Amino acid sequence: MDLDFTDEQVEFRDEVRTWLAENKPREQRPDDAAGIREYDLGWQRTQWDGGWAGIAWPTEYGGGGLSLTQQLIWYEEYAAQGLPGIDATFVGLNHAGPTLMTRASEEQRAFHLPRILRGEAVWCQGFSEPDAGSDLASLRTRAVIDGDELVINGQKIWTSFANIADYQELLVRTDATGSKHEGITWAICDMRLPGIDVRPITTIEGGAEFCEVFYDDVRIPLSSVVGTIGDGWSVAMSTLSFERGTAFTANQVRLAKIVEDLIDFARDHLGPDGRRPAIADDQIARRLAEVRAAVASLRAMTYVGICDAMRTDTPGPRGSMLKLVYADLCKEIAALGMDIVGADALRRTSRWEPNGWVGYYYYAFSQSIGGGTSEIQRNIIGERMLGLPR
Amino acid sequence: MDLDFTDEQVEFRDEVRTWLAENKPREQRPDDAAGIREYDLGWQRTQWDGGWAGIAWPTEYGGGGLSLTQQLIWYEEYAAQGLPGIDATFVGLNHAGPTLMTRASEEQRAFHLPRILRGEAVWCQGFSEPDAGSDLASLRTRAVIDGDELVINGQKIWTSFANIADYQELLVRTDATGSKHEGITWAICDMRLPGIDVRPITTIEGGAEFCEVFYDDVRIPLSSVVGTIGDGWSVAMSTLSFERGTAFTANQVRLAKIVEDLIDFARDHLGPDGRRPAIADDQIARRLAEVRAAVASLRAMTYVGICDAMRTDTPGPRGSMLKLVYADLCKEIAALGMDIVGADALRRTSRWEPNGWVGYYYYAFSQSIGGGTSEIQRNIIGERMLGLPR
Amino acid sequence: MDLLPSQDQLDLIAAASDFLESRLPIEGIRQRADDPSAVDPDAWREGAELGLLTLGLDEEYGGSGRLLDDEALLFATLAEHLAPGPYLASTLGARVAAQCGDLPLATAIGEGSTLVGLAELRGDGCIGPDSIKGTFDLIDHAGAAYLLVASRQGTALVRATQFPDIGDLPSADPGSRLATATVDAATVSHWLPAETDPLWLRGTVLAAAGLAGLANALTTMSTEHAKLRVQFGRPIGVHQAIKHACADMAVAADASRSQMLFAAVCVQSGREDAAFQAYAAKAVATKAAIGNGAATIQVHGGMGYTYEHNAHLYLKRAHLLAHLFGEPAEVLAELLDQGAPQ
Amino acid sequence: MDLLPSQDQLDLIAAASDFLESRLPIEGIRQRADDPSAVDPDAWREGAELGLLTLGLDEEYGGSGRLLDDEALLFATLAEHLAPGPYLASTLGARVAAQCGDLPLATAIGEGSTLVGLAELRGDGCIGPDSIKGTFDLIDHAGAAYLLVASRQGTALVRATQFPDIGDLPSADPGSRLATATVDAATVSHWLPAETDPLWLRGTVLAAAGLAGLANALTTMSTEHAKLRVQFGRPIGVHQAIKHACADMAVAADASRSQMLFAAVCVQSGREDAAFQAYAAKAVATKAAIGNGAATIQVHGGMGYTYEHNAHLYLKRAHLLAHLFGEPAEVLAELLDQGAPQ
Repeated sequence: MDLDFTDEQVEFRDEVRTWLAENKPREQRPDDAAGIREYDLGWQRTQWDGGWAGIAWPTEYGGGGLSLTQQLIWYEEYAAQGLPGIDATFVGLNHAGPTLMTRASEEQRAFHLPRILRGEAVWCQGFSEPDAGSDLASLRTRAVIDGDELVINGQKIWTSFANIADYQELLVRTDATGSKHEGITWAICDMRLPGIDVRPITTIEGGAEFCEVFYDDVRIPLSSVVGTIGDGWSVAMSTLSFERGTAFTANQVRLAKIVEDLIDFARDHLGPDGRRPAIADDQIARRLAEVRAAVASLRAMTYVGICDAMRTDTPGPRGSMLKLVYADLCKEIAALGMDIVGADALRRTSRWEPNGWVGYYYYAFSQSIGGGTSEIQRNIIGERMLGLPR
Repeated sequence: MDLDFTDEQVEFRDEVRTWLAENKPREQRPDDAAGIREYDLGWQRTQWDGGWAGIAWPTEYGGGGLSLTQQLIWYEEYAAQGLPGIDATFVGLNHAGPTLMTRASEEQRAFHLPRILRGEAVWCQGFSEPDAGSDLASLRTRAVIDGDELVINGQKIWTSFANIADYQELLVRTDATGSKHEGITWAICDMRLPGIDVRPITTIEGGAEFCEVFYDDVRIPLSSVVGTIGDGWSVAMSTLSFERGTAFTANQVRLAKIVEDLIDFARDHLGPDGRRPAIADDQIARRLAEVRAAVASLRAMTYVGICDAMRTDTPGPRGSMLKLVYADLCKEIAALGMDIVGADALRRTSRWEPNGWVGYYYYAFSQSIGGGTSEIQRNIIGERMLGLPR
Repeated sequence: MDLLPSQDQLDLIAAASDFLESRLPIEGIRQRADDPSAVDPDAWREGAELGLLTLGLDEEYGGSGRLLDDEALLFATLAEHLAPGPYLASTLGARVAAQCGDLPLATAIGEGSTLVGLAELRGDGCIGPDSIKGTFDLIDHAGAAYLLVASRQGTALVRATQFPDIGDLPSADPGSRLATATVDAATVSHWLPAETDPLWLRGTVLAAAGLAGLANALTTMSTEHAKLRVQFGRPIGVHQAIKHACADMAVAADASRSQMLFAAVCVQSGREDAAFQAYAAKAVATKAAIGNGAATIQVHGGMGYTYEHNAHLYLKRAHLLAHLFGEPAEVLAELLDQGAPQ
Repeated sequence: MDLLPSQDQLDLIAAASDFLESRLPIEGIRQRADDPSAVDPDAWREGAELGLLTLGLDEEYGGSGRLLDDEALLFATLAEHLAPGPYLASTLGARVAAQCGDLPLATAIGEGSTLVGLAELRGDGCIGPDSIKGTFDLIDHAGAAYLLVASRQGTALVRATQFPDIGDLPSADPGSRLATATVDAATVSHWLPAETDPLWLRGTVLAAAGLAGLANALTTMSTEHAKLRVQFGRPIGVHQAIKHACADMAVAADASRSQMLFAAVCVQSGREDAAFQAYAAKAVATKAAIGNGAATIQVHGGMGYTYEHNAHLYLKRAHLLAHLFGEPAEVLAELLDQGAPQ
């Protein structure tokens, strides 16, 4: 075993590091929807111009075709330089794009893939519904075939960036007679079509990262269906399994930085006794040490996972372990942050501001819910990894 | 609301306190089976002679017929004077006796109840089996009717004091053809019958409180059946619901004493830094404070439960809450004890010796298992108290 | 001995609940979120007329002369409905005024025409019979003529005008308003020493009662959701991950409610271990309310993460109450310092 | 970069497992429980012949010259089988002898003819190049000619005869033997300073590896039981209370295994953050092993509470390892003192 990079990998890392340092956006990311769209697409265009767009994409689709180790390096460097994680180009690059590569027609790919890579289109996801959360396949947004169009009626929820997206990967029910996994269709939805109403959802942290999307007789051409009518569940499942890759590394690097920030904060902030700095409190110090160790082990787990993926090339349920640990850790760090903050817990902050621990605390609740609840992850680990009965 | 006792209750308390102080056994309780039998029966005889035997039993059966508040007072005083909890007379007084009163024949009652009260007989319980733990009704110890006898073959487990008991409340399967709750029979088993083999079980703490009991063609007269053949489940269920009464108060008083002992220990014992006493460690101090508060709230819960029982006269699922909290607390206190003990955790101790925290730690694991696991208690609370679906 | 609410007390809770549901629905918190005050003045006065501020006040001061356990039950009910406004500070404020013999002020507070906000000392400072000094968090000071400043030694009423340069701060709890002010030597207008009346312990018990009420409401909210929310063809409450979470919430809520009632009786009757019992109530209820708040968000999934859902309002109120009448770590230290309970 | 065992390493684990299963079955711990030594001398020598004590020792000293990650994998395997005896102290002892140039001693330890027990300083004292002083816990000292005494500054070998008045103590772990001895100034026979070889960190990593092995074996034990144990007509593993407990165990085991391998590579290669990674490995693995031990007893119900079941043997071994190479609280303090990891 070793943690060493080969000479070429070291060279690659230096190249990435230098390029990122020279080209990463320097301005503060705007807060408003239009500003975010412009900023994120601009950064994507910069990456395209620099030859770094779609690092995980095969070269045949214009991507970087990087190896897993190179992706790991890219994401570590990316996060280490403070670049934000969830941006408007994420769904297109890591979700919709890969699905299109696997399941879309030649025309669909030719039209959409370059637009994603070049930073010309923002994608969003339209999977969850108010009554279809953990039980995604019970979705009810209805699509009726009318001539060469699908007519959509219903509602989606938890759609990030729906308000600035050009396209949506949309799951609809085209047949309600069979089992719930049958009769689902995966379609590309142009977000500017008439009948689409996007409403932002305010979260408990106060931000509005998510939207509800309402569909009132929205007409999508049948040519926008990916795969075949009724085969959408298998298309969607291929998307989900693609999602859990090396990109996770960036989360882990960011989390490590959050812990180091919290340690620094605990040195400066008065502790519970009002006399010594928080870090001098035995309990706070130990809890800080524990999360620091836990984040280190999450990194090791991520590395092991990537080494595993290099050998076997199948993602497997390890992604659920990483997600579960990550969620637990975020919440543990957030709760610790609140305890260090002390009576300042009464003041609303945003996790984006320096020492915005109160905001981070409320934000962290999303981590064990979104993208599959921790309960679902534990089921997956128990059943698929350990072979426990359902 | 008030916590006051009436004048008569205060008088009663003083009477109990004085009598216990004057009459409680002064010798150390022996370790060996025969010694324990003699000691516990002797103490029961003392209580009988003093007029204190069977405080919860109706006077018609020779008991004290005390009110719930009087029982509460008795158990509080009992525990406060350091008298041990689980003794060899417990099953007879709080379990078998009450069942016999409700379901046994005139002859059975006339024979057994006085013997229990007077400290002439030790009873044990024969419910659990290796494959019937949480799922008690799946028991398989078989009884075949042969003339006027039941012929028993099978095995019971977790039987406290089987090695010194005279009688056992024994659940056997007389009919395996119906549903599992049918075909169970409740019988009085004389523990000196031929074919009974009792083997002690060593626990992880090192003690041997429990036994396995093996039955090889054991012949019990049909006259020893309580209730009717096949009706044993309903007889057993009446036992179980009787068990959760005021006696719990004593547990809570003892637990409070354990916490105070641990606080004292933390004042004397060096803490994790090897320089200050453990109680000067912020984390240990806060954890001590938390368990102290939690034990206080358990006491308040117990009082509320008894007030509730005084009004409604039905035990209800509150007993599950008390048991759950108690088990969690024992384990929390035990884990805290181990952390205070530090490197002395390497030394085996018994919970009966002063500062036997290592022993207490291993003992505490039994609390969330025996008498219904904490998982089962959470099911009961969720389903019977909160009305959640099964 | 009796630790269950009497019929009288049940009637009281029912009346308060009715009023709160009809006049102070939780939705009002969101509607007033951008208003400088969390309090609807009309509803405040109506609540005062109903006696919400004077339950424990002696009858000669216009109160109902009820005991602390009644007040505790009321404060649990107020919290269950997330009633906004300085009920705690005003209730205690009326008591200070009354005990200081200031009938007009006690009456004005009790009638709801004079509001009392809460000032919590943060960091070093001093709170004495004549003056106070330090940096204070002001909670719901908008429209308040006085601020209540409590310490273990005694409790002061200080005119709001004595706090210069009040700086509004964004409040994490949308149902409360927060501000900060630093005073060099503000004059105390009324002072009630702890020996006369242990107001710090009363405040502790009432904060604990509020937290217990939150823990209870959260249990109910989660349990109802677990029964109704269907996923994979069954209510999510069939799954132990949800069922056991609800069971744990119920236990935590019961523990905190039992202990705060026990503590209320102890403080009321001046039992020797009253301080221990009050601190224990606060510690247990703080853990229950915050734990149940977190669990409720998780049980509700995405829905629980939205501003539109009530779960976070309860959690945020829990964090607010946790920092009143002693920081959580302080409360633990105090209760460990006490002798063994009776 | 590669953090997965090679085929070579898998073969090594398989060979060790085979040997341990056949020659050191766990039942042996109970059989020897009343024996002054936990070690079966024949099995010890056979294990030595197989190279269990000399995997990381240079070939010139009769070792296999393998790296620390191999040793870590071996120690995880030893722990998974609860192998009794001073493997840790003897492995490190051979290394001290070798680095001090004492070929005969290194060989004798490696061949299994000379045993090295572990002495852990408890409380004040000192461990220096010439002498040691203080009260020590002796772990598996029976039959040992030397005791290994480690500190962050360096590691000593001290002749067993230097420890007067050794008092046997009842060991909580039935698979180990415990004693105590106080020495005023025992002479050090071999001293290996940390600058030459960071033995403290190696010991930390190997203790972490053992803990990770325990955590892993406990996960397997619980999972198998959850599949086989039927109650209410279904395997108990269908219930989330059990299923999720097993999932959490698996995650804790994976985290501790990943981190201890990561740390092994860091210590081996002398990476700047090696100390941090080693302490993190110990901290994470301690929590995992003790947590999984407790959960395993609960998953097994009454069965898990018996001496006859293996669960408690794992839990007790976990508590033993937790107190070697730094107390848990010390390890946390040390790791917080380190700079941010690379």
